[in-house]
Amino acid sequence: MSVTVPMTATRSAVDAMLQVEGITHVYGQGATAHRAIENLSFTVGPREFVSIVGPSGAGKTTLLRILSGLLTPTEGTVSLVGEPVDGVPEGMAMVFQDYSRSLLPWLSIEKNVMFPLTRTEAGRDERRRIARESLEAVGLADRHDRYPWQLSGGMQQRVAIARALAYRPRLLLMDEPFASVDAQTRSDLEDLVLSLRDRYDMTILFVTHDIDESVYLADRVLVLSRPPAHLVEEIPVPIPHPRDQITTKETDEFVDLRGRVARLIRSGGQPDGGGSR
Amino acid sequence: MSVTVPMTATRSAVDAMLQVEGITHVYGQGATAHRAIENLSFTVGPREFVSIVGPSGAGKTTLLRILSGLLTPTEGTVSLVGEPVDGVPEGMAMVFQDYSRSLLPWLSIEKNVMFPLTRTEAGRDERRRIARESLEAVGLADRHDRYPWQLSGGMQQRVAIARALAYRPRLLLMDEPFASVDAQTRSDLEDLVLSLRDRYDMTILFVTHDIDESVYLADRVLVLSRPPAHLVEEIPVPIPHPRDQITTKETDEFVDLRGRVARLIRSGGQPDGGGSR
Amino acid sequence: MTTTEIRTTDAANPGPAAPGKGGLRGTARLSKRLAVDFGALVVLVALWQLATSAATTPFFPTPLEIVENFGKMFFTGPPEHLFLTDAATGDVFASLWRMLLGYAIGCAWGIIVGTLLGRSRAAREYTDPVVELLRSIPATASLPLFILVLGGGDFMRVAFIAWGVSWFVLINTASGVASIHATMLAMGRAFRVSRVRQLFGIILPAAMPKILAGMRIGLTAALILVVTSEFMVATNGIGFQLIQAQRRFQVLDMWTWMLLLAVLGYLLNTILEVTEGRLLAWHRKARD
Amino acid sequence: MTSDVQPVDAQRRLSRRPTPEGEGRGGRPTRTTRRSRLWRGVVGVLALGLVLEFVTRIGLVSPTFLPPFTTILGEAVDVVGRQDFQEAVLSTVVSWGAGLALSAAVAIPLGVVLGLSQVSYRATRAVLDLLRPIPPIALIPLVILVMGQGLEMKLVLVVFAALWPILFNTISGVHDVDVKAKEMARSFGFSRLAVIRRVVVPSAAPFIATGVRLSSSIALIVVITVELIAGGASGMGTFVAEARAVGNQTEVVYAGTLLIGVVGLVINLLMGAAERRFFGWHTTKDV
Amino acid sequence: GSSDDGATAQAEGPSNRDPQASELETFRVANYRQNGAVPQLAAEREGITEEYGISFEPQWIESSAAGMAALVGSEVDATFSSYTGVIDAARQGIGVRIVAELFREVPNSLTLETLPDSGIEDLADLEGKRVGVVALNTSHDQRINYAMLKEGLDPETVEYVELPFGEMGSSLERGVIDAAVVTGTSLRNVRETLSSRTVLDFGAGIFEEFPSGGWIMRSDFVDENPNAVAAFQCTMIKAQSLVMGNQELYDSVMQEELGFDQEALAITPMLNHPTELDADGIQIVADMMRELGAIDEEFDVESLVVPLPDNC
Ligand SMILES: Nc1ncnc2c1ncn2[C@@H]1O[C@H](COP(=O)(O)OP(=O)(O)OP(=O)(O)O)[C@@H](O)[C@H]1O
Ligand SMILES: Nc1ncnc2c1ncn2[C@@H]1O[C@H](COP(=O)(O)OP(=O)(O)OP(=O)(O)O)[C@@H](O)[C@H]1O
Ligand SMILES: O=C([O-])O
Ligand SMILES: [Mg+2]
Ligand SMILES: [Mg+2]
Repeated sequence: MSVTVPMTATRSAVDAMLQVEGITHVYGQGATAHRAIENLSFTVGPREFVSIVGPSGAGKTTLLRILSGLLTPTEGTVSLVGEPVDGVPEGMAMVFQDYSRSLLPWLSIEKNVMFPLTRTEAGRDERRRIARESLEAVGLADRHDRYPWQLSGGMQQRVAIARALAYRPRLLLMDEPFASVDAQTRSDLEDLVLSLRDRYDMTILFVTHDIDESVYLADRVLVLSRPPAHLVEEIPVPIPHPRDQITTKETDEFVDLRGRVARLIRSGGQPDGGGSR
Repeated sequence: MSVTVPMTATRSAVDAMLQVEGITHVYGQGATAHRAIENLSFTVGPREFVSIVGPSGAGKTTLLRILSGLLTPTEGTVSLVGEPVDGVPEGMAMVFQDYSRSLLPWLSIEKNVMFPLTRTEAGRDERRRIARESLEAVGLADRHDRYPWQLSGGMQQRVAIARALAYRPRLLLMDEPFASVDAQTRSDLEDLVLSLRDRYDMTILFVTHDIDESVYLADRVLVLSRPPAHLVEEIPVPIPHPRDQITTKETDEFVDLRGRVARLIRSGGQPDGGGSR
Repeated sequence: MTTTEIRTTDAANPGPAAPGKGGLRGTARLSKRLAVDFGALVVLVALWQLATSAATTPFFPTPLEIVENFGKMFFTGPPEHLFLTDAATGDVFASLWRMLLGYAIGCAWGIIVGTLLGRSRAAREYTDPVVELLRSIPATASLPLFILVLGGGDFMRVAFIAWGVSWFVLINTASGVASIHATMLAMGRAFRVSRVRQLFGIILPAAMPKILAGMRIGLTAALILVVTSEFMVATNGIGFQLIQAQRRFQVLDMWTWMLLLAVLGYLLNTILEVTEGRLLAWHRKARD
Repeated sequence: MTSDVQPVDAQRRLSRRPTPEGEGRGGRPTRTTRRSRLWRGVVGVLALGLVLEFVTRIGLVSPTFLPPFTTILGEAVDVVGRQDFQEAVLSTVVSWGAGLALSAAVAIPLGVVLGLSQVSYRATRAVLDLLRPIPPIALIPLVILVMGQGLEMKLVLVVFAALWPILFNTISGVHDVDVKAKEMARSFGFSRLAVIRRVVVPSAAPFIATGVRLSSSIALIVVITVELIAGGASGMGTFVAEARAVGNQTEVVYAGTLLIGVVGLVINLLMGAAERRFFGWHTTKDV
Repeated sequence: GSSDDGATAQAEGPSNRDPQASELETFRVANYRQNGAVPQLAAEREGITEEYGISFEPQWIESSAAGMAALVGSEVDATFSSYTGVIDAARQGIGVRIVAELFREVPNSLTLETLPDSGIEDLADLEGKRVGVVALNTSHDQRINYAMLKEGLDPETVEYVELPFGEMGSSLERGVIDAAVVTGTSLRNVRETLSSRTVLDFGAGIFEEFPSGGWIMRSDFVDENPNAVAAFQCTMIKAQSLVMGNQELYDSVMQEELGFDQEALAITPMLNHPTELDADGIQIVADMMRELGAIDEEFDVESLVVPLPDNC
């Protein structure tokens, strides 16, 4: 609980925002023990956008839960701006994969979005304004008084995104946030997240199964292996910003990168699969 | 409850498997009433694979719930092989969008898959064999004794798919079944569903947000408008079977079709958007 | 699988997968467990002993006196009766079987009707005021009616207990059944699972945590009700002996009967809890 | 299915849960639904009345000892007008209300703590499980000795009895809270206490409310029973006990018993209405 | 709670107490709402309480055991109780005192009734039968047992069960019990409605003038409020002698205060309200209990009695 994400990223890029060292996680005990993550290490710089891809069940959600301080790893340490994480750090927000269960059914969607804002200094009106703004950004402003169960799956997912955005986190963890959203909305939301990253100096870790998306958004793509997850490769994405949904995806660089990621995933984390190109 | 999907599609292709006529659905009443579907009509032939795409909140889930007999539409009728549907028809299976909530947490995943099989004549061993086979097909055979909450999101979704497949339905309704599954597994599952369609003579309605997927799988793509959903266009996909994840997607025909669908969706259901090509 | 990257940490670190089962550690753990489970109780009883031996009122005998009387009252019978006294066999067993039978019937009835009400709005609307009215009449006040209609025998007592118990189970069952998530129910219907299997395979397991919570409350109620039912037209039973001891100011006996009730309640509840642990293992683990 | 076409707020008020299947497909307009609910309730009560009238008239027992139901109803109307009865009602209701409020104030926080912490649950279990089965009525003479006066004595017994349903339903409700919802709140940096206040308690609230509803009946049962069998108390139970001891007031006894039920009914209906009003979400998340 | 032990000697002597200087203005008194309550009600109506500067706040009880519980818990200051209950309590170390006799049994006031077709003709037929009594281990069941014992019968074979007076009739009719000990309106009801027959009269034969019960107070109360006790005793004695000679007063209290109708009144005889406190007379209750084995040693009633003041 003691670590605070700094409000402005004044440190040099050499300083790690997030440092993951030798993380291993084992679920359960004895015969049914399951080794989800194996000795995973990597570093994320301030304002960096890192995509995480890997096969289903690799341990991506487990990793995000560890980074957010919700789960203590069996082994290894996580540090935020140099200090070990031993609880949920201040200034962090998360979009959960199981979005429908992370919404509170007794609150309207506006109240759901306002929910974490009570922790900020904002007054009630200010909180409502911020919530409306976020709902507007995900295209749900006109539904603000509905309840989660009155929304479609994709809409619920967008509410969860709006809630995280409204919180203005310094560190944003997103677990397949656009899985249930249609292609057009998805493109819009991708660009929205990128622009908010710039506007609010956020550091973002983004789990996705969409390879195009992982490359389009990221400064770096982490490819995880089949379970127990370890790092297969880190692929930097040196495509300049701002990026464009159509033109960027047409560049050779992009096509090349997405090909590399795809092959790495297909090879299921065999290092040779990644190095063959 | 009285309609039965015939076990073999002996009727001519002219006979509709599923006929949807003038369906309108309104949620709620008065000031908060929400018109989800507006006067929707279409027909699905036996053994046909129909993809349904449309913006988030269009009413796709609502539509599937109506087709499955779980929800009675405000207006309009649904007929299965000529008889009106007034309950859940025999021989139909559904993969729910809300997959994590459709699994029974007190049953191992094998038992979850076996759960609906008691309706068939199969004995216990036979049911177990079928369940194992289906879990094998979705890559979860080694986890058969785990419980849903011990699985990752994508794995839970695959359990829900395995359950539907094990049921050997004549009519299969799938609501974004691969949303949480990684790209590789997704490709595999797509091909699996196509092959099972052939093997078991299934008629499949498939809701997805992935345009490539909608075209790759389908014999016809239905594009729904922004809510209240109506039919923007039906796009036949005359690409011959068997299809291939790489070569099929490289054909001009495929690229052309996916472009049409994409533009239709982007235009948000304005008919001109669809006709401009 | 992908062994290439795995460092040889497995052997060095058994991790939480290999819990120590050594004799010493095992004993230590057991005694710690016992300390947690019964520490508070022991401290309270000790305080009680101190307080009552200091005070001189005839109404508060010391726990030791009560326990001694307990042994004398119930376990000084002839060897051929396993040392059980007539009080143990005549009164305690009589009450126990009335209670258990009434409890079983009440639970069954409560679950059946509760499920029905949780499922069908029409049923609920027809019965809501009646259910509320009937369960509003205090059991004690309705005892004379039970005697009037069913006579003064064990049949009446069993019915009376079942009646009282059923409301707790019924209300909790209805509430548990009504709060099952719609998608789960839709799944059962979509696969045309038979109604019977929907009931036993989905509805009851899903509502089980709340049904069992109702059954625990019902168990408490059953003990209270069996005692109450033995206040009238009874010739034996715990309630009968208790009220007689109380009337005749046999304070030590009264405390002894109360201790017996407490012990019985504890035992029965432990049985219920073990059953619950079995039935709800999934629930507990899924929530961890 | 019916719920699909009902306005949300009406649905919340009217029905704990939409009908799962089979009936009223396509739904009914709100006002009709409300009226039908009322109508069905009335039908149910009338049916019960008919059964009672029938039972009391088939000659099972002479009317001297069990008057016809309609006679009892008539007597009930008279009794309601009596000042001593009105005072009795007030006394009973005050004991009930204070006892229930106290029980809730003790049991809800305790239940939350025991529901969240395995250790505290295990540490207190033995004590609670030994105390719980002791019938409150068995405590009457003892409590009279210690407490002396009427209201406090009733309160102690009521709290002792009404604690358990709230406690166990709270524990069970707290156990049941979706981990994902708790994790969400924790991920936003809410303190343990804040998670409890903002997620655990609201999420368990409907079930706690059910516990309160059960306790409300128990509290009434105990108040009445204490009044019935303890000499000193005053209230509706005392009113009936006095009539019972006389021997020529059978109508008054049954009328009093019926009125106790009616007061209980009113209390229950109010509690149910409050439950629906405040925790309607619990039941409307169904499709 | 009280701490005095029932065996110690009596409270203050009669003459040291001033009934005109009661420490207490209002007495909370517990009693059956039956004909036994007439003196208490008449005392207020005829101004006797006023004479001593006191008043009564009645509490109606269902059995004398309830009255004793209320008394011991300081819920009331005085209660009516059968002497059996008092002796039971005193033997358990509860400090209680008898301050006045309330009534002695008269014929046709308290009887054991049975239905005409029950097959019970006399006490001998009671063996193996169920008998309803308002409270167990009181003079009701004990008098039946005693009478049987005197006739050489085995009282052990009778099954006694508890029921309120008001529910005796229906229980007889439904066969829940075979015979019932009833009084007042409940007696009238079973006689009229069920044409019941009397098996034993609790105020006749060997039970003529049987001391049924009296006014009981806590011994600590007696010690602390000697004048109040005197005032209470004087009031009750005066009221009882007033009622005894005045059928008209009796009838009107019965009708107006207790709600008895003409018919009920007709079959409810006036009780015998003593104006003395006769420990020797009451002693026969203790002796009966001893003989029945209800108590395991001799008990001296004298030790419980607070003599009446001589300066009323
Ligand atoms: N509570 C648990 N108990 C036991 N095993 C678990 C638990 N949670 C997750 N696992 C296992 O850990 C592994 C990693 O799960 P995780 O949810 O992190 O995967 P993921 O990479 O997020 O997958 P997906 O893309 O499907 O969401 C899986 O094999 C899963 O079965
Ligand atoms: N129970 C309900 N009450 C009121 N409105 C509802 C309810 N369920 C769905 N809706 C509304 O109906 C519309 C269609 O919902 P539906 O779930 O069918 O959309 P969808 O096309 O499946 O969207 P998605 O792709 O996001 O899953 C949405 O606007 C939604 O808000
Ligand atoms: O109530 C009597 O015990 O007399
Ligand atoms: Mg995941
Ligand atoms: Mg949907």
